[in-house]
Formats: sequence, C-alpha cells, structure tokens
Amino acid sequence: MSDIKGTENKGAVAKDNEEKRVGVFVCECGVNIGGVVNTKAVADYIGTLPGVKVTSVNKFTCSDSGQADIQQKIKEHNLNRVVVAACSPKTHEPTFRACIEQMGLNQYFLEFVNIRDHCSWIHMWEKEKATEKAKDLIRMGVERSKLLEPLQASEVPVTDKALVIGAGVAGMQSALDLADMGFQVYLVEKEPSIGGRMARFDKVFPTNDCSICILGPKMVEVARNKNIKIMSYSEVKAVEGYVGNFNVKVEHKPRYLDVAKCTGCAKCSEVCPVEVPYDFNEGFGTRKAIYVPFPQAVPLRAVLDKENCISCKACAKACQSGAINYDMQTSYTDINVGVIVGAVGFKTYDPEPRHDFGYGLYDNVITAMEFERLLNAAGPTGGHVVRPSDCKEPIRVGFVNCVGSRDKATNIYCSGVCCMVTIKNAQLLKEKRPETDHTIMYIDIRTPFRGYEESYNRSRALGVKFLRGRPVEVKEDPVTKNIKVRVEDTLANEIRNLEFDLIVLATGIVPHEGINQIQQLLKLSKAADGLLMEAHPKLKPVDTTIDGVFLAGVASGPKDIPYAVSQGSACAGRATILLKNKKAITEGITAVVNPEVCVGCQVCIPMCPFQAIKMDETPYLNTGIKKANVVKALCKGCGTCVTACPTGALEQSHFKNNQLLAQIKNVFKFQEVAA
Amino acid sequence: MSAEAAAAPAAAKTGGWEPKIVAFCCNWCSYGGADSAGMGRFQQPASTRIIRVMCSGRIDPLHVFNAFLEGADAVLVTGCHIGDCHYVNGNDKTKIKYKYLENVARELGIEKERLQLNWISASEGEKFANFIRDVTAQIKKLGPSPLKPEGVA
Amino acid sequence: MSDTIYSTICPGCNFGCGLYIRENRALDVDFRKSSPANAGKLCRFGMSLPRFYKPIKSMVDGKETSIEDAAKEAAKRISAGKGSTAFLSFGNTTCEELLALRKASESYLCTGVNFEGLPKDTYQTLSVGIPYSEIENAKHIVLFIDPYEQYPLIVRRLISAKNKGAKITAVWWKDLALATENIRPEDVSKLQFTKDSLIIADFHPFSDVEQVKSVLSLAKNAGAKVTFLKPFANSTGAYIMSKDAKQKSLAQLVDDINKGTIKTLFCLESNPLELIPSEALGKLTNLIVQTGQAPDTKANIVIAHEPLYKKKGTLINNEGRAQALGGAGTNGLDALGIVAGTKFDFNSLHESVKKALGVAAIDEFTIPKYERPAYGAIQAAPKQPEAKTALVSVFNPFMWSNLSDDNDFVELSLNTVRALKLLKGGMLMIKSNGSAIEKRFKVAPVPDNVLLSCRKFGIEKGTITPVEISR
Amino acid sequence: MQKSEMYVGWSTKEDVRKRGGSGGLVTSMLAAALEKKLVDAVVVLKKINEFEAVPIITSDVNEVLNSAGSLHSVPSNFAKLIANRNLKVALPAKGCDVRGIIEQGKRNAINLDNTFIVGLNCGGSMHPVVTREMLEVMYKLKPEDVHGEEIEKGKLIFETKDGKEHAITIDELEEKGYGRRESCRYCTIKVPNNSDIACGNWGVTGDLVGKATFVEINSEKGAKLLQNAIDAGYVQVQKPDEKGIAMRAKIKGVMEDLGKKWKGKVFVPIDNGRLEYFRKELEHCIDCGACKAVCPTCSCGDVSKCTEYHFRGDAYKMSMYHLVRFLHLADACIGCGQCSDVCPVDIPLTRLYRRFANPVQEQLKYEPGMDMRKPPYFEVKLNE
Repeated sequence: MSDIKGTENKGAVAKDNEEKRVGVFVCECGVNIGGVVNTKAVADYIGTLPGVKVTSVNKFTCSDSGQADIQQKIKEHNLNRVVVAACSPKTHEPTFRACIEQMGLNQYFLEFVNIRDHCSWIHMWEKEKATEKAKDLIRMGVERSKLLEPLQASEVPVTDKALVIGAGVAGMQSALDLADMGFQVYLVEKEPSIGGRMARFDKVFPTNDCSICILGPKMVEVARNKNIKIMSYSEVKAVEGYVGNFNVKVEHKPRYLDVAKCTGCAKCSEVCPVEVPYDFNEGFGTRKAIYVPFPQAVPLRAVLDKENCISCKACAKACQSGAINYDMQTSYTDINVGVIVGAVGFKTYDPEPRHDFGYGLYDNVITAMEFERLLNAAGPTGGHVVRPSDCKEPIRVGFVNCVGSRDKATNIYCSGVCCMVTIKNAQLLKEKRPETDHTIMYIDIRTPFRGYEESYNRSRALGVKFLRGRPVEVKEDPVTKNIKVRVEDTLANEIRNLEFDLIVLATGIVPHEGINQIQQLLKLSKAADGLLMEAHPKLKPVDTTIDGVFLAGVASGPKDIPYAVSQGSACAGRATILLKNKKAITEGITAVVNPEVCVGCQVCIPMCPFQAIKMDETPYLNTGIKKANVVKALCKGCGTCVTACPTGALEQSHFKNNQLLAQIKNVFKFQEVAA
Repeated sequence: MSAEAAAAPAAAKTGGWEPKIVAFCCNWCSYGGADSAGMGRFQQPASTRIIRVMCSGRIDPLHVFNAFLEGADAVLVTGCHIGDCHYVNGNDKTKIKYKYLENVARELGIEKERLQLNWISASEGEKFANFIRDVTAQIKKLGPSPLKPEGVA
Repeated sequence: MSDTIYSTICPGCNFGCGLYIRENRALDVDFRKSSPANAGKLCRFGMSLPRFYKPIKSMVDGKETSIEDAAKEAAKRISAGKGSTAFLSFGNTTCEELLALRKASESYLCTGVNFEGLPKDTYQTLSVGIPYSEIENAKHIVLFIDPYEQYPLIVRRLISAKNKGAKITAVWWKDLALATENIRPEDVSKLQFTKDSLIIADFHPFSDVEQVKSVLSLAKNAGAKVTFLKPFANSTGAYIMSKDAKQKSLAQLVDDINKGTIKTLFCLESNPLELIPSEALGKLTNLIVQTGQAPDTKANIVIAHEPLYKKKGTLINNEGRAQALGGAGTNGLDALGIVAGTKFDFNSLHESVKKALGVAAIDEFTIPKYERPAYGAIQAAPKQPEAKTALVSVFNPFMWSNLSDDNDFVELSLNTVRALKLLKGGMLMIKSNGSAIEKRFKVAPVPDNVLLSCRKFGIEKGTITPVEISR
Repeated sequence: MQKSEMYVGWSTKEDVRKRGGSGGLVTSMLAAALEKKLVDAVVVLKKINEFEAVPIITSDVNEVLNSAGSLHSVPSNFAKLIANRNLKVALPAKGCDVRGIIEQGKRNAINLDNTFIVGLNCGGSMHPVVTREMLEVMYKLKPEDVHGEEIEKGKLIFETKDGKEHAITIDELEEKGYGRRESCRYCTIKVPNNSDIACGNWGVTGDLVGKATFVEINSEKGAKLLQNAIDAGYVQVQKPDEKGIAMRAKIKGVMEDLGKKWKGKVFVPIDNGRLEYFRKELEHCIDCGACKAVCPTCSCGDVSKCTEYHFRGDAYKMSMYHLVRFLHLADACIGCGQCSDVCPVDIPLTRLYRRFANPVQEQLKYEPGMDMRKPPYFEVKLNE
C-alpha cells in the first residue's frame, strides 16, 4: 500500500533527459493552406514555444526543396524532433519519415500535423479562426513530439513454405505459382477432390468453354507438381504463431480406403448397394455410398461415405487392390509454414428457407447451379434439360435474376456473376434446342468485362427475351405444374402475366458455413456482408490485417473466374516477397507491457483479437506474479488492450498515454488578458 | 461547391463564442472521414481538435475525462462502423467503454450533448462535417462546460 | 507461517494516528479502525509509511557493523571528546527513550522544548494541545495553518465542527475550501476574536517567534482558546518528559557548534539536516545518529535500532493522549545504555512516564488531566513579507521527514500567470539569492504576490523567501 | 454431502464452544482444515479488545482455536489480505468479503480453487469508534464494562460483565446515526450463498439456540470443508428441522427487504446540480489513496491508471483520480463500505461509488462478486 502517488513511482516514464530540440515546418501547400491560414503568424507563435529551435514556412514542404530544408535545419540546429504541419499523415507521413531517417533520426521522431484537410480546407472563410486553430494543432503536435520515443520495427524469420487453404481455381493458381517459384506448398481441400466450384460448372461465360475441360488439365498440373502437397478431404483445425512461423494442424478425414492402393477404378461403386442423392450434381441423381467424386477428380480416388454405408463389405470384396479399410481413423498432420493463402470459396444463396419465387414449394423452380448440372453432359440427365415435375423438356423457360442479391431482405450486394450466368445458360439451351423460349427477368443487366456485352448481344440475337422487372407473384398451376408469373415490365410500363414450364433462379454468392471457422483460425476481419475483409479495398486487395495471410477468390467478395485466378496469382506474388526475403518486418507500433506495473490480472488477454498477449510462464523477479507479455509479431498495434488495462502497465508505443494526454492538454491555453 | 459550403460565409460572420471540442478519431475510418470532409471542402465551425488513435478501442476513458477536465466543451468518440473494424472488433469494445463513460457523465450531470459517439467511415466526409456542425450548434446553445478550469480557453 | 502485526502510531506528526504495520513480504499499512485519535484513518503520509521505514544498518565511518559495536564506538568517541558532546532529540521517539537520553546527557541536552524567545509561562500552552473533541464542538475556529497540507487528519474534525454550525476563519495564504471566511495573514488585525473563538496554529523549530507571540497575544486578549499543532510524533511527550530538565535551545546548539565548543553531536531519531544548517554540521568532528530508518545525512556513526513500529514505549499526541506502541523492541534503550555507560530498564522508565503523566496505566481512551495555566500579556510585532513576491513554504510531514511527494510545483494566482504570460503546462522561473530553478505551477486562490509550495526546492530561507519570477 | 444441503452443527471441543459464538462450528471447521492439511493457512481475527480484532494469516492451529469469533464491530476486509499471496487458505467471510474475494479471483490475484470461503450470515457491522460512542451516549454504558454483543429480533443487545443485557432497537440506533455502517444498511447479501459454505445462527431452533450453527453448503469445496471437520472429529452435525429452515428463509427475506428500503432512502435521485453535489463531496480530498488501497475489488498495485495520471499540480474542477475510479468501479463496486471507513476527511465514498454503480449494474444485470461472470468492462462484446 502506499499513498496515491509516491515519487518512487514505478510507472513513471523513465525520465528522458535529452534536451528536446524541435523543428517545426509549416507547409503552405501552394494556396491550399497558405490561402487561408496565416502561416507566418503561426510560425512566429510556434517559435515562442519552449523547445522549438526553428520554424520554417515552405510553399510545398513535400517537394525536394522542402525536404532539403528539413534536412538542412536538422543539421544546422541539431534537431531531434521534427514537426511537419501540412496535409494528412495518410498522404505524406511516409515521405517525411524517410526524409528524417536519412538524417539519422529515428523515423518515429516525426510528428505530422494536419492543417489542410482538418483546417484550411474546412474553414475557408474563417481565416482568423483557422489560423488560431492551426496554432493549437501545431502546439499539440510540438508537445506530443517531445514525448515521442524511438521505435524499431523488428524482423522475424520466415519459413519458406506456404499453406493454401481451399483448392478451387483461385487456390490452385496460387499453389501453382508458389510451387513454380520453388516453394513448398501445402494445398488443403475439404472435399475429396480439388477443383472447387468451377469443376461443377458446365460451361463458363463469356466464351462458353467447357468448364472441366479447361480446369481438368490445371488440376492434373497441380497433382503433378512436386512442390505441391495436396491434402484433400482435409481441414485446417488450428493455426498458431504469426507471420513467418505459423504452426498449422490439418485434420485428414478418413476415406476408409488406402489412397496409395486405390486406383480410382470405381469397381467398388459398381457393387455398392446404397444410393444417395449426388451432391456434386446439386442433389440431382444419385451416387453410391462408396464413390469417386467425379470422373476428373484429383486425386482420382474413391471415398467411402460412412454415414450411409451399411457395412455389407461388398466393396471390399470387389476391390482388387485391397484398398478398403473400414477402421480408418481421423488423422492429423502438423505443418509449419511462413505464409497462408486463404482461398476458401463460397456457396450459392439457398432460396429454400424463404421459398423465394416458390423455390422448394414448386417442383419446376430450380436454381442456376441446378440448371447448370442439367445442361452438363456428365450431369444426371446426360445434358438433357428436363423439368423436375415430369422430366419433360421445357419449352418456356423463365430466368429470375438477383435472387439473394441486391435485396435488403437477403444480401444488399451485387453478386456480380449471375447476369452472365443467366445469359450463358439461356444461350446454351437455346443453341441446343432452338424451339425453346427464354425470358430473363432482371433488375439491371451488368456486363462489365471483356466479352460480356458481346455475349449479351449474342443472346438477344438468338432471341432470348429480356424483361426488366422482378416477378411479384409466382404460382404453380396445380394441374400442369407450369409456373405462372406476374411481373411488371418496367420498360413497357405494364403488368404481364406469363406462364413458364421452368423457372431458373440466378442465386447469388454467399459466404459458406466454414468461413467463420477460417476467420477465427486466421483471426481475420469480417465485413458486414459476412465475407472476409482485405487489408485495403483498393490498395491491398489480397492482403489481410494479419501479416503473412492473404486472401484469394470469392471469400473476400463476389468475383468471376479470371478475377479469382488473378487474385490467386496476386497472393502468390505477395507471399513470395516474404518467402524469398526469408524475413518479415513487423509493426513498430505495438502494445508493450511494463512488468513492474503489471499485476497479472489477465483482463487484457481476451481483449486482443489476434491473441498477441500471453502470460509469462514464470513469475516476474521475486514478485510471485506471472506478468502479461505481448508477442510483437502478432500485435497489430490497435491499442484496445491498453485501454482495458486498469493499471496502465500496458502502453501502446507511439500512442502512449502521456503522448496522447500531451496532445489533449495542449488543445487548451490560458486565456489572454483582455487589453 | 455544396450548398453547405456556400452558406458558410454567412455562418462565419455570426462569430461569438467558439466552443472547444476534442474529437478522438480512429486512423482507418473517422480520421479518414475528417480528411474526406476536407477534400470535399465541407465547411465546419473551427471548434474541433482531432486526436488521432489507431483504433477507437484505444480511446481510453482516461483521455476523455482529461479532455473535459482540461476544458473541453464536448468530447466526441468516433470510429469505424460496427463490423468494419480494421482490428476485427475494436469498436465493439469501444461501445462498451463508451457505455461506462456515458454513465459516469450522466450521473455527474454532464449534458448528453457534451459526450457523443458516432461511427463514421473514411468515405463519409459530409457526415463528419454535419456531425461537427450539429455538435457545435448544440454546444453553443449550452454554453461553456461546467468543468472548464478558470482562465482556460 | 504467521503474519506479524504491529499496532503502532504514525510518526508523521503529533496527531497520533493509530495504525497497524503488517510485515509479510513487504511492509503494509492496515487501518486500525478502533484508534481513538482518528478511527484508523490515515493521510497521504501515513499511507506512505512503507516508503518512510527504509531499512538501515549500523555503521562506523562508512563500515557496516553491529548495533552494539556502533554504540560502543559512539561511547568511546563521546568520552574522548570530554564534554564537547551535545545530545539532540526532537520528539520523534518514545517517552521512555527520551528519559534515557536525558539521563545519558545531563551535560548538554536539546529536545527543542527550550523555546527560544518565548515567555516560559506559555510553554505549557505551546506544548499540550486541546482534545480533538473540543475542536469539533467549537463555535468559531481560526486557522493559522493549512490543515489539508500540514495536519490532514484535523480536516475531518473541522468539517464536523462546521456541520455543527461553527464558523471557520482561515488566516492563510490561500483560500481554504473548508473555511467559511478566508482572510490573508496581513489582515489578521481586522479579525474579531471572542472567547468562543478557538485558534489553531502550529509550532515547530522554524516557527517565526513573532508570529507565535502574535497568535498567543490574540488569544490572550480575546480570552480565546488556542491550540498548537506540532510536527513530531512525540512533540508533546518530549515536553512533558523534559520540561524540568536543564537544556539548551536549538539556536544555542547551532551557535555552540559554530563556535567549536560542541564537536560531537548525538542525534536520537531526529534528522539533523532538517534542523541544523549544513555549514554548522560540517564543522563537527563526529556526527552520531541513532535511528530506526535510513537517514539522509552522512553520519560518522550510525546506530541502527529497530524502527518505531517495532518498539515498545509510549507516545503522547497533541491532545496529551498517551498511547502505547505495540512492539516489543527495546534495543534502542540498550544502545543508549551502552552510549551512556549504563543499562536502562524499560519497566522502570515506563513507571517514570506514568508518574510524569499522573496515571496508573497507559490508556489510550482516556486523556490524562493537564493544567492549562494562563500566561501573561505578550507584545508581538509579526513582520509581513516585504518582497514583491514571496515563496511561502508550507511545512508538512513529507518535508519534515524529507520524503518525496507528488508536489513538485508552486501555486500562484491566475493574475500572475497572465501577467507573466505563462504557458499552460509550461514552467515558471524562480530566482532567489543568485540561484534559479524552473518549476511547474498550479493556478490557485493565492494573493498575486505569493508563491505557495509544500516542497523544499533548496532556495528557501525559512518560511518566507523573497523571490523574482518570470516565464 | 453436496451442494445446497443444510445442516446444524457445533464444535466437539468444549472450550471452543464456550468462547466462539453459536457452538464454535466455524472456528473448528477452520482448525480442522489446517490440522488435516486441507489448507496451508487460515485467516482469523486476533482479538485485541472487545471492540478490536485484527485479521491475521496463520498456520498455527492453536491460534485458530483461540481466535476471536464473531464481532459486529470489526468491519474486516479479507480479500485484500489474501490477494497475491498464493496461499491455500480457508477463511471466514461476510457477504462483502466473499464478493471481494471472488472479484480478486476474477482478476487472477486469488486462486479460488485454493480458497475455502466460509461465508458468515451478516446483518451488518458497526464501526468501532461509533460503537464506543453509541455505548456511552445511547446505552449509558462504559465500553470497558461490555462483555458481549448480539443481534436479536431487530435489537442490538450488549451484555455487560455483570451479566445484564441492554437492548435498543436497531431502528432507533440508526435513526440517531449509530448502529450499522451505512453500506451495511442497504446491503442485501445477508446469507452469503456466493461462498463455499454459508454459516450463521438463523435457523437454529429449540435447545440448540446459541449453541449451534446453521450451515448451507454452496459448493463442492464447502462440502469438503465440512466433511473434513466431521471426519477429523472437530465437528458434529445433524439435519435441521423444517421450522428452522423456514425461519432462516424468513429472516433472510425480512433483512433483504429492509436493505432494499434503505437503498431507496440513501439513493434519492438528484435532479439538479449533480456535478455540484459530487464536487462538494470531494472538495476536501487530500489524495491519500486509502480508498483505493483498501478497495477489495481493485487488484492494481501502487501504480494504476487512477493514480498515474492524477497530478496534485493540476487545477482541475474534479479529481482525475476519482473520475477514473468512478468508472472502473461502476461494475466492480460491491458496496462494502471500506473506502468510507478509511477516508481521512470523511467523504462518503461508498455512497458516491454506488451512485455510478447502481445504474450500470442494474442495466447490465451484473452483480459483482456473486458469480464468476466476467466484469462487463472487460467483455469484447455485450449481449444486448
């Protein structure tokens, strides 16, 4: 116990006895600042503040001559703190940090004051008040600058191996690029085969290529690549560590057969008596309880679905290589990687629960993905599009766009690809069976990329009808099972009652169930739409807020195939920077614990979304108390733990309590005596 | 030029007492919002001094109290919209801390206008400017803070 | 494993606050809620006791040794000095030790109760204060102290009096929150005293004699009660135990050291640096310090006895209330015995203490009866500071025991701040006698010509120091 | 033996029965825990005089057997005493002590798995200085003559050495400003079901009145503690009768209702001038920090946010220290009254803290020290 504040105060910042010599550089930014703020008056005032050794006004401080002025004055006045009053630190902080670092000053000895965006630009007609405000802002900065402490960004070694989660087209591309650059890649896929969603598409827009025909060779390429270790039918269960040194636990679900022995001959399937709906075909048709996922699967191995297996052991008898093993257990592999690429994919919106447009109520309302499987030659109907109610080939087909997209009730975002999917699907059926009649009901048709608009035009030329309007009523004729649609044609401005044999819903893109688990494992941010967040939507589209973790594909927002593939390559490129340099620079601004003050109460631990705070294993000195410790490589420097810490033992470097308080205190000044 | 900007010269002439408002902004959203307000030239009263922190979760009640005790007529706590936090969930934690702050302020009898929370994204420059305009007008009506030390402005 | 707990008394001032010291890994203070002097409440100094009780080791000429050997060496040097030794203790120790010291030092004793320049008939009034319950029941209280800074535990008694309707007048350099009326020291002549008035002042080695006389005279003339608060834990006991002893005043002692007739100084539980100018201390051949916590002086001999809280013995607080310390230690007495060439028996000394107080047993709940003799008329001419600006030092427990505190600033008026164009959070330059210091400042309700400080900056000359100030 | 079972029990040791209150069950249970190495140490009150006892941590069984037993005029504070000492310990605790211990547990300063909390029913405690004055003024008794005390049927009874009993109703005493400490008056934790085992004399009936203790087991640890004492031969128990159980519930109900009534009385809403009210109450603060040092829910060391950014040289209209504490205690304050007890300038701190804590704790439905729920301030997201 002691009084409220004794001077033998362990928490007090060690007195830094170095004399603070501050230089203040006021930028006029042409007339952007100089036209409003009286920069000379400001500089004169700031020059009277204790510790300020020199002030300077420049037309453009960021220009070469402006920077030269700073460097010269650092030399001349032996400055150890530099305050630049100019634009936003987001614009030029890095510029001036580099500028003073060249002069041997720690880059964190720069204080950047925003007197343009936050002052001259918003007080254009209040020149005096703007000038006073600029004085306040710079005074705040000067006092803060005196308390700034040198920081060093630290380096951590990087293991030159990568983990790619998700072997869809984006993940495969990433894995291939990384492998081709010579790095070992673990490619983890939760399904029994790699390939992802693209393997299920019939044709891809706008060229209408056969999807598996172009994907298949890529899948084989992946399988053949010596640097890629495919872990199919596997999931990431735990991720610990940080950039350069992630320890990952991968769970391998049992296939109940020896992958090394299985040849993928599918003899086992032939004898299996159990039939279940075939998920690869969107539930159309059946597969056996033991099956090869699809003919082009990689690895081309069977998998036994234990849930539906009746243990008749017919397959074991049929298997010539003796691969079947009913006792197989879940197994785990621990891997150590330097970087992680998350290409965890998506699912399509499920209209079933809400019965959008009668889906789930009426047999002849299906989704685009289901339609896609019906079109596919390897699909359940051998490529014949039939309607579910009577297996007759439909003539009048209605397509409804934006199901589960652009709708406040479901998802407000545009899924981006559905317009083209619908156009492509209508085209394909029309080409196959010209007698069919297609109507696409849309809100807007969006065809932004190369060849898309052309594809749209081709559809029109083929006679596909486009009707701008969203069905307001969808009813089934109880006898014919035809679907009657009431829709407002908003271009013609009339209500139309149409009858279709089949309705196809262009369901949107939504995050799949596994995304939460991945988000938690990798400590990623999630946006309000439920999809993962990139570090910066414009400038860091494949980075995340976690160093060494990158995102490719639809998990971070709707994308078409070329976009997803580019992202896969982009991730590989970004990751290679770390893998090749074999080191990562971690954030200089982090939380820091003062063990003298910490009482080990642990309230900070759950505050950290990055699990960067760990308790020491042994008590600190002779206190008997285990103290908190920040793992710098994991800390992102947000400072929320610092706010929660009741003792003040946790501090955020560069945003220390005393630095922020110095700013706050200098917002105010003594009123001058009225003359 | 926006309508607000055009109206600004008239507002400037009214003059009178200018409150001092301390606004805490997070680096990624609300500070950017303030920048956007500047880029859009959304004119605002010269009442506000912004303190930048990396995340609104770093806005320590300690700093808010200190701002009031030093003489702030109002203190604004701002950050990213819920769900948009650059650090996963920093602003959820801000919300909790703010709840406590609000309680202390209310029990102390500090008018609710003097302590406000707002989520402003980096693109919402106009929202930021409107917020500052509104708060300043409210505070002008209320007058100086009862916690302002004597002789301080 | 068992905690050791001492029921003890705070050594910060003469208020007599009871507390427990708990020894486990470190020292802790615990609140002794049944203490009659203060109900277990402690001020910021009391809360700082773990810092105050800094451990200490016996030393001879910078070398560590045992307490016995240090005491033996002290005895040797004292006898070699042949009557050139003075014995000093200012009431920071028990009555029993004071009696022993008195016996050890018949030749040259100084306990600070030979009040230089003050009439003898005022000694009792200066030494023994009135019960705190009387303060609570007073109708008009006149303060010549800053209760918050100097004697914080009296604040609650004053508030209690105020709640009962008392008028409280502060004659002080700063407006005090608890006062109903604030006047400045120079305006004291305008104040009306009645026989219902209770004057609370303080009395310490640096008190301005004219100021003390003035207070005594104001009380005398109005028939008002007056009570003097004091800075040392056993200030009152020091008086009661040594009032009839032949002894010297502090000024005499300093004089004799300067003249060279005193060459060896023996200090018992008193910090000599606090009381004697360092130039004088420099002239000594031997400085011998017997104490229970680390002193800040370089002594030739340090006799390290147990800290006060471990001692056995009696302290008398400002009300005259005798309180027993809860320890069992008597090694201070043993060391004094070695120094004096005799053996002191605690029990017989304790009997003498009880006899001096006229009580059969030490009972903290009952205050012994004290005579409060009237004193004769007093002429006083207190001087007011003439300087344009004066630095006023407010003595407090931290200052007396040289313990640092969170008070590294001066208080000054808003007018001064504005006139000097001081910066918020900035520094004030203070110059005095050629030395200059920079200090933080706090705006406070003080007169424009006063800087108030509760910390010693090293430029002070007594209570009031003329200074020049600038930005 | 298991959770929520009830017993009536007493010590098998005659001298303990004689000295301790209500059959000496608690003392014997603690002694047995120490004897049988269930714990390494026990906290007991070492009696100094009739109005004074000081808590000590001891491993000496004799010291436990000779300890003070129950004293109403000892507003003890055990949580801070055992914090950060890494002890395997058993201790008696009033409702507020239990709450303090649990809060320290949440802040990792006490390992609750190693702490056996013997809860004591508590109708309130008194400040010793107030008690002395009350004896002299209200009872016209010399404090020295008092031998024992008891609360029965709303009366505070003092027994003098001559064997006589002197009773005054608590209502009357509290009307005059004596009696229980203010925080005890509005406390509603009368039977500490947050402890491992709750003990008290409410519910003891018939011949056993005054000679036995009623216990309710609240946790496995509590069961272990009692079973250990029985196995060690220190304690005997029997099942309570239905009448006793009903009586105990009734007393508990009455006391809790009284607490709620007091709460309404003490916390009258302040419509205007709240800032002035708080400024006035805090104006005499001398920055001693005793309120923090004594606070059983605060686990900070000497340096903490409330003290570190408080500078005596700041000319603020309100204390930074107190503002931070008002905030930090908004969910943590258990209303134990310790801060008010030790304030050297008599600031009614508990009342001030409760002003902030009442609305927050009600709004968040959070009762500190009653269960292991994390303080909402340290939550990542509140379920609203």
